[in-house]
Amino acid sequence: MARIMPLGEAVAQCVTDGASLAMEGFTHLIPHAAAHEVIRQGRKDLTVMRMTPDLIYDQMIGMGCVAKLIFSFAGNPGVGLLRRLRDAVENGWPRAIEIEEHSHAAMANAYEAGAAGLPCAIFRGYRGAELKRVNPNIKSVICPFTGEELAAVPALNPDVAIIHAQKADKQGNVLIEGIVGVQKEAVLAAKAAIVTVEEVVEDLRGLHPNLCILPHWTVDCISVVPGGAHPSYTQGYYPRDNAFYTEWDAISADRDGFLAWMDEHVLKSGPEDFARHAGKGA
Amino acid sequence: MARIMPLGEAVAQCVTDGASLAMEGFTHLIPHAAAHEVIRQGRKDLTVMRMTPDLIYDQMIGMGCVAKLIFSFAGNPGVGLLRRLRDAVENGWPRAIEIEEHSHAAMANAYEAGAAGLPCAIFRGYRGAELKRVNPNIKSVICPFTGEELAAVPALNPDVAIIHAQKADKQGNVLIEGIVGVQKEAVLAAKAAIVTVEEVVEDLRGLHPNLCILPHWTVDCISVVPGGAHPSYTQGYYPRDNAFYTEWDAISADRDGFLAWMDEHVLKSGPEDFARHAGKGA
Amino acid sequence: MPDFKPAEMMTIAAARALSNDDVCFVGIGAPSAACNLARLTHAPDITLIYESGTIGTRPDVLPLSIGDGELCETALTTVSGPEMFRYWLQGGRITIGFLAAAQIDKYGNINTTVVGDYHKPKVRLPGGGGAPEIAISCGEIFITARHQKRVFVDKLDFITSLGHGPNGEGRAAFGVHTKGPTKLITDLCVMEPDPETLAFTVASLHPGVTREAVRDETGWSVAFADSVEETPPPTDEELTVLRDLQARTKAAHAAG
Amino acid sequence: MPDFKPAEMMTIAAARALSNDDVCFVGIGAPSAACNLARLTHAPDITLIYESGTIGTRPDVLPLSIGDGELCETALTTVSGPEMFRYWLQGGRITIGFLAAAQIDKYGNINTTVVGDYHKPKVRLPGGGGAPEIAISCGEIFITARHQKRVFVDKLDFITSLGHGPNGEGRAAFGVHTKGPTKLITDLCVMEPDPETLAFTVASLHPGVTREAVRDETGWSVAFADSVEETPPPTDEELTVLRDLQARTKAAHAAG
Repeated sequence: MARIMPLGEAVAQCVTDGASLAMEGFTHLIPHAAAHEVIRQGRKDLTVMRMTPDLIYDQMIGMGCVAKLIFSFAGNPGVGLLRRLRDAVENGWPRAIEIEEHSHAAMANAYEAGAAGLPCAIFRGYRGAELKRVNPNIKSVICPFTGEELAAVPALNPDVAIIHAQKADKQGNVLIEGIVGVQKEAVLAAKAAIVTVEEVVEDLRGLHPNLCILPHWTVDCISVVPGGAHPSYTQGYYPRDNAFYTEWDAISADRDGFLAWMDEHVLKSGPEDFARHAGKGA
Repeated sequence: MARIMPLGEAVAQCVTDGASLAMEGFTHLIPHAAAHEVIRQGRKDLTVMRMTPDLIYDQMIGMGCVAKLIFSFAGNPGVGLLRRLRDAVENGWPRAIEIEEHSHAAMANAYEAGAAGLPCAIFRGYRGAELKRVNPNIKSVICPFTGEELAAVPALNPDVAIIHAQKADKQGNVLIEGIVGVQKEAVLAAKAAIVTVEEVVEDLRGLHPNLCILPHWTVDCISVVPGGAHPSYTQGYYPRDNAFYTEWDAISADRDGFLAWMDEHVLKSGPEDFARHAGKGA
Repeated sequence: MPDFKPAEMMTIAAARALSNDDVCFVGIGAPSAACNLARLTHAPDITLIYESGTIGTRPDVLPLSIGDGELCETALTTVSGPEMFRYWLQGGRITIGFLAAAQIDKYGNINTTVVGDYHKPKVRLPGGGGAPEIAISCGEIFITARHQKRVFVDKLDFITSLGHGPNGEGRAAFGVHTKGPTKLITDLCVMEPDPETLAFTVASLHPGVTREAVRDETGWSVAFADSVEETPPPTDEELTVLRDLQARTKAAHAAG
Repeated sequence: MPDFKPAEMMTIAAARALSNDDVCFVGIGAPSAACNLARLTHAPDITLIYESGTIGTRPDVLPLSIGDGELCETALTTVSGPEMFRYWLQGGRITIGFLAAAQIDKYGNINTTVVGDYHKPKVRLPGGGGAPEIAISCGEIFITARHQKRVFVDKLDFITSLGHGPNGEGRAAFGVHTKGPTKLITDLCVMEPDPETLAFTVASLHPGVTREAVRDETGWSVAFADSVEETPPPTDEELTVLRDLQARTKAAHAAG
């Protein structure tokens, strides 16, 4: 049953050292404010999973929160590589991290299987691809009807899913619109879920019947954080801050510059600082 | 690429004797007009599949069009049994039919696998249930990670899918709203697809981004048949004719009464006769 | 005590078994009436899910079918068939699955497939629909049925969906770890599985119903709990709300 | 012949390879520019799909990321991640998959994972993303890349996605029956696989480019087709539309 509470409380309640964490968002609706809160609370030894780890996981890795990363594309979208992730993988700074690498199709199927309560997902994938040589979590099953060999990966069932969405209503139902990615699946696959939202409205009923809505009893904590996806975007509220994604390449280029930026913009800030990026509701 | 054409032409182009056919619709949007057209054109030896075969399959079976039925719940929803289906299964009238019986979960997963291009679907199903004793198309696979045994069924890939939907646009894109069932999956799983619609509008773009839309290049034929789902309903256009579902129990009670009704309301009628049931667009 | 019919007592007793926090997978017929009666009385926030894909629905009249427009119009959201069976049912999110039965045995196994031999049936019934997976995936199962000897049989012609096993061997033998049928609510009584034998045993008799009446209409040798209660009779509120609901429903379907 | 840059020639040559009936899975960067250029010139009805879930999108400016709001706002429909990879990609509905490459070998196998050893990489690249399954599920694959020796290598450090096999053994050896890479479009030339060896072979040289220039920037011993054509130079329309698109894009992203 969803309870509406401040973000600091939600993260303190759900995220513990050593937890596995999915903070999803495919370019759109990336939960930046929540990631900053996890960093501020000093969580350690996290297993973080995401199809497209970008700036927030680069930040969490650079701040030493992460023990293991499960992912399928680790880049700064449209800009280049993730420098803090590279530093961790190539040089073990600030700590070595374990990586488990998949394709997008594998991750999307694995979240889907997690949401569907299955132990694994099967799909036609990885043929002729070398990842299966280095990732023991890529196996296969044989179709009992055709004999075709299909790839199999374990379901993803994080301890906690954290997503950002447009709206919740007073009962705690959540609406996600636009590029919805795997957020619904991540929440349904997780043991606990936190959703940051731009705003709380009276009631989500009566909108179009087929929208992507998470009922209140699938979510644990809802926190109102206007602008909480910045520099990512929230469709209907504010656009992607493409300039910041380009800037991040310079900010993260060296360790000292990175730490100074994090100190000022994360450690000494709070969720309320995202409000200046918030836009108007649709 | 979708072409807009009269229903008679669409059925003549796509449905041949011996074809496998999915006419889907879960209570909502059942393609009655199209089923009547298939009967009028005298198609034989069809394999018909549907989660909830109700009146239209009862009619097709009673008229001798059907050689095999793949299904998971064969009833007149809220009323009782299907008398023409019973007569075929219990007495072989007007011909014996083969049945392949599943659960809803199995059929929904099998359409999903068909749409996804997979040879089979896996799910946690049929445990302690006797259908797997009588249906050789229920097998199992072992999860390579946990050792759990999961049920497996072959994907459903009909030769032709026929559905009814609210709207198409001039390019041939199709919008389905409300209880969407497995219609999208049936169309994507099929080799060819016919969609009857209440109306054609200028353009479906600019509605909500996450609606259930079939792009024009996934559909072959679109036929405008207002009222074409009656006595089922079309959300936003006209309600379910519950009284007719109750009447059907009497109409179908004996062979002569059934044949007389079919002669008058199907063989001597046409798609245009559904127009009197049509309602107003939303 | 107000005047009431056995079918009303059955629906009311079933409604009482539901709570405000339940997420309920609703079959059509008596289960639908019970679930909506609960929602309109003591459990206003209960979540009702119909297998047509409608989640959190609040119909003003009872649907005739599992997919009436009313279910979609009043739902929080409506999802596709594959999603319903994968994410919501198989995902283990449903606390109570509410089933009806054409035939039921003392272990709560259900037949809705055939009377007679599967390949040469005397009566071809509609089939399992969602039931085989509802029976194994929901936290627990409530079953409601008219108490009649042809329904309450000693041996099923066909096991459509699992209860506590054809020989009461328990569900774990089939790799199933949900509770299964915990209540069987009829127009004569409420039954619950005996903790030892797993056989349905009478827990309470509806007002005015005798043990003899239950024995007469039960195809197995029925047991009674050590202390059989009397089911509390319907309250005025329960009866009024149920009858209003059924009157609205009748009017709406006749008009259709 | 209008004045143009090699990168412009590459994008224009890639755009020309697309037709009005294609359903194209678009990677970010040069593929996105080529696909949208085709849409804005000779293929107005081409269907563009981005892996963020946007189907039939018609952006006015090029997206910086694979999931910019513009893609969703102008799409016919936007679907979830699992649906995109299951129904649309794996479902075999895409005619052309358009990929970029960090490293490519002569058989069109691609590396976007690591430079050096996987477990001790010299450079940790972003990884495969959608590419491993785009490479096997689309009807055919077009690849576009700057023609540089460090990109066009003799042996990949890691095979992220399958071309015609690491030893040119063909895709059937891996259970893959789609065509795979049929065109490699660079800023120097257009290459196509030799029907016998399956090795990428120069089919046409862009205006002013010599065989020597191609040899210098190719890490394998490059072959030339029997009759190497000259790539037709950009038309005024192609250049104007591309430059307008890029100017709009630059202005939009700076403003963002």
